[in-house]
Amino acid sequence: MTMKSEPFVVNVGPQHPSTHGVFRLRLTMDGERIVDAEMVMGYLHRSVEKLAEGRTYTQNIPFTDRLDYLSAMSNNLAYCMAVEKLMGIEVPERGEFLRVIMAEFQRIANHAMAIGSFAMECGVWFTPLMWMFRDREKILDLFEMTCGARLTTNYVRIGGVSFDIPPEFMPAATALVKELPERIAEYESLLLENEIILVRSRDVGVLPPELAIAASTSGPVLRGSGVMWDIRKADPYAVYDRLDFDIPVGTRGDCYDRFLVRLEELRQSVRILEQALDMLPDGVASVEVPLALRPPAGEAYARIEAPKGELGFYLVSDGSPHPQRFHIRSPSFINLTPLRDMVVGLTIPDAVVTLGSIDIVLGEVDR
Amino acid sequence: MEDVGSIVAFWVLSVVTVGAALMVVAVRNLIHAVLFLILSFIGVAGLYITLSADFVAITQILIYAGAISVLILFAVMLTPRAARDNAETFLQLPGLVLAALVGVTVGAIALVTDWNEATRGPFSETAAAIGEALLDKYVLPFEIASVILLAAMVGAIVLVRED
Amino acid sequence: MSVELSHYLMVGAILFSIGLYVALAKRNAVGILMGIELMFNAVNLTLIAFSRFVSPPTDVSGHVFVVFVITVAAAEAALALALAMVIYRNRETIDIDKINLMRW
Amino acid sequence: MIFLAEWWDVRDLGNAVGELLEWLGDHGPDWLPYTASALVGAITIVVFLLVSLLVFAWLERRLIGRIQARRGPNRVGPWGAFQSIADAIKFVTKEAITSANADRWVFWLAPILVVVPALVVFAVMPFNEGMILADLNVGVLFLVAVGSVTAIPIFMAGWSSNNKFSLMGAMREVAMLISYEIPLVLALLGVVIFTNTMRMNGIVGWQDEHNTWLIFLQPLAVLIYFIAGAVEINRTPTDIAEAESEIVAGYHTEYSGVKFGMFWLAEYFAGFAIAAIIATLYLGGWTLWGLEEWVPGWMIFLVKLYGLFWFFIWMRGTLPRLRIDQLMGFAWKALLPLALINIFFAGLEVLLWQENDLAAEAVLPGFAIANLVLAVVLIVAWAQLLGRGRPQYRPTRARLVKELGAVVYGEEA
Repeated sequence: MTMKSEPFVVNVGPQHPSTHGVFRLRLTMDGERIVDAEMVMGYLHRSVEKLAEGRTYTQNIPFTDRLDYLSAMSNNLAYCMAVEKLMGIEVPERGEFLRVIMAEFQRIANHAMAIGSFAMECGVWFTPLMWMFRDREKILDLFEMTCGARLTTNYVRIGGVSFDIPPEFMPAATALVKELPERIAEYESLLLENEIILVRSRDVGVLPPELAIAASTSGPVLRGSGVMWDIRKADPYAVYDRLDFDIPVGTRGDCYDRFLVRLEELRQSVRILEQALDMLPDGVASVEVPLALRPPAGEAYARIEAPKGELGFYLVSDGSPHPQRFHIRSPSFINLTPLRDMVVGLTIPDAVVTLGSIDIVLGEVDR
Repeated sequence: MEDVGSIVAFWVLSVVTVGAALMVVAVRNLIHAVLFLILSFIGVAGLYITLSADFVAITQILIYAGAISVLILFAVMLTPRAARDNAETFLQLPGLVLAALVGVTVGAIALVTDWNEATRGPFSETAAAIGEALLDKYVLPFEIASVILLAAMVGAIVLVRED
Repeated sequence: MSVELSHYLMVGAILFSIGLYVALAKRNAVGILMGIELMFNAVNLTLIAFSRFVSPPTDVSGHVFVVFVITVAAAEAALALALAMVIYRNRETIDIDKINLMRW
Repeated sequence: MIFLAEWWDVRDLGNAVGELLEWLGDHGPDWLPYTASALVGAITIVVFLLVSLLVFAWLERRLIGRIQARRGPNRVGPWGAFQSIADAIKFVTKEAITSANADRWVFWLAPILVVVPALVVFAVMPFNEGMILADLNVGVLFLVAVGSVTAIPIFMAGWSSNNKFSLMGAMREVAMLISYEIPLVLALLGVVIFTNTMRMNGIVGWQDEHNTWLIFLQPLAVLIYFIAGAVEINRTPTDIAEAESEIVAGYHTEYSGVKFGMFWLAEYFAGFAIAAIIATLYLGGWTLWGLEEWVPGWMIFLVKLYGLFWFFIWMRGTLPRLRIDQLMGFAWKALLPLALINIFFAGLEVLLWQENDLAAEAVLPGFAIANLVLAVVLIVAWAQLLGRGRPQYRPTRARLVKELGAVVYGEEA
């Protein structure tokens, strides 16, 4: 004998504290249980892909800052790699190292936000987020030191980076890298062994590896499901093949595993940073390229392991200074696609935790 | 009970109690009816206090206003929106007549009968006396009441269990 | 002017008849339950009033009875609401007019 | 207790009020002292609560700022101390919106009624021997009854808002309140069993007389009461009913301006009320082993109250929130059985003590140790019984790999 209840619809978003922006999740509920979930996107659509077709290749770099505004460095990097592939430009070694350093700092900053907001979703009252902000601020200070901007850096340029690092960068960066393991241990003591986080996220929002692969998810979401996959190893770019690091994977594919993977990636990023800062060669950081680039006609796809997953830029050139086609494979958007299968059968609190564990940025989802 | 306080309290509380009970009949929205019912319960608790029955008054608030009304609210919320009106059946008129007759009869008996009122003061403290009575003179009913509660609990769970 | 036993008995009588009317005439099963609760309250009030005005000062039998009534009322409310739920599940209504399986 | 019992004795402000009432009784009509005492008591309680609120609304933000490695409000006045006043002005001046399809009467009534239970609790709270508005002989029961009524204004608020999130929050709150009331009552029952009275001053007096606090005799009950109380007052981390990340703001989603301010007020008042109850029933109230003869008792009481409130602030800054079904399961599966066992042992101990006519000094330390051991054993055993030892509830770490390609899904970490 089951309860005959009328299904009702709950709109989580677009104005909701835990949708990370203006995402809308339309949940059809049967009592407490979610029976259907519909994702409504596009509230933040800015037509980036079309706009980019009207601008030169160099002018497009600032657009990429505003996609995933929490990891602008990685976006710059992926886009510039695509243009370099199109043009056949070789980046100097120092430039590649600087790119890796910035990308890994950006990864730490992004994961700090992701873990902090995931903890918020689990109901902590801002404390982890604020602690994470503390370290993220230091990383943003480094960015500001280097290129003058904190969030929308516009640092990585075609052929290298915009500026070489200032002299005060190295001491500050080394000090921060020394300090970070201690901080990460602190977060682990606050969050990893927290029984409430454990019961809230363990076996919640399970994403089996078959589904994760079928939905072509990437990044921590895919690794949380136990699939060993990382573009830094699978298709090494920049100088990642010369650095020693491990890939964390989960074994259950639940929210807790995704959280664990991110937490461990913080450590691995610190490892990479230690090596990269140590190995940073002298020389020039970038090659001169003309402002109005005219790549030969053709197409190129470059991908990196952005903090949120595989970030790819697909460019088609017709020989003019503007890209004919500018496509973004944004990890947030694609990681979001299996959300329906993850939340059906759960309750609203679980759905919110699941959404938080995917780590989306709406700027990238809606583009 | 001749002091001003008791008289004012009695009249205010009676008006609140009876008025709220009438509103239970009158309002069209079932939730409003439940809220007025709660007000009526609290009014009755106030009347108990004027009768110096402090333990019973607190129990009244605890059980009626705090538990039974919440149960009723839950039941209302678990039923569909369409079933939340407070309308009358075809028995409205006979019901009204019967209720009026009962009211008049009981009222008349209450007024006419000589109740042999003892001239005595209010209770000083009832909680301890009730406790002693429950475990001494009325120990059997007390046990039976607990068995009833247990049976009701088991029965309610069995009735609404989903399997 | 003073407050006498009969005042309380009158309040009890009025409350009882209102409860009776609600229990008899309301169409909603929950409404009927509310009427029954009102009648319980009326009876309790009468018991307490008698206990205050009639019985000897050491005797709290009236109070004890009210405690029992409240106990039983709680049990009754839980059961009646469970019944209403079951009726609603099976017949998708708690309208008493439509619950007429048992005819004479 | 050597009270000078003069009106100017600040150690017990009740003396001055008593003096005033006596004078009024001599010089005015019969009803005047009653009315005056009610008025004085009510005004004192409201003023005390509002002042505490103004201080703590600021202090909490500063303390949580400390916990969160930031500064907290520091702009309005010295160290930001007038922040709460600025907040209050903001609450009052903002528009109190009533949404179009709201049930107007209920919607307006709920924020007013929600403050009442928390205020009324302080009527039976002894700030000092004479500083109590109504020393009911069913004081403890009164606390429970008032606590149980809190559910109704909250339901009214959630239901009348005509908003799904509000209604969900309200139903959660109601379900939680009735679940947590049972362990709460059982925890208080232990106190009554030991002290043999439900009068608040009587309980304080008992603790004073036996030179002990009931927290030592009832450690498990204090823990249960603290958890259940935290749930009742509905603050983070047990703010299921207004879980910000899930259901926006729960039952007060639709409230703004001064109406929202009332809910905010009620939350703090309820927090003070729970802290005051714990301070009185378990921590000896206004007594402190003789110090109350030199320091005003109400100051001792307030120190205890604020100290306990600090625990709520600390919890708010630290813990995540459980899911509603987990929190309900915790009440029924963990707190309720533990509370029942606790009651059983408390009854057994008191029986042993009373029947054998033992000296209090001899038995109470023994009971304290026994109950502490019992509490620890029970908590550990119950956690094991409920499966906290299962591998899925153990924190794991991500597995580290060097090579790509394989899938490790389903393997034990």
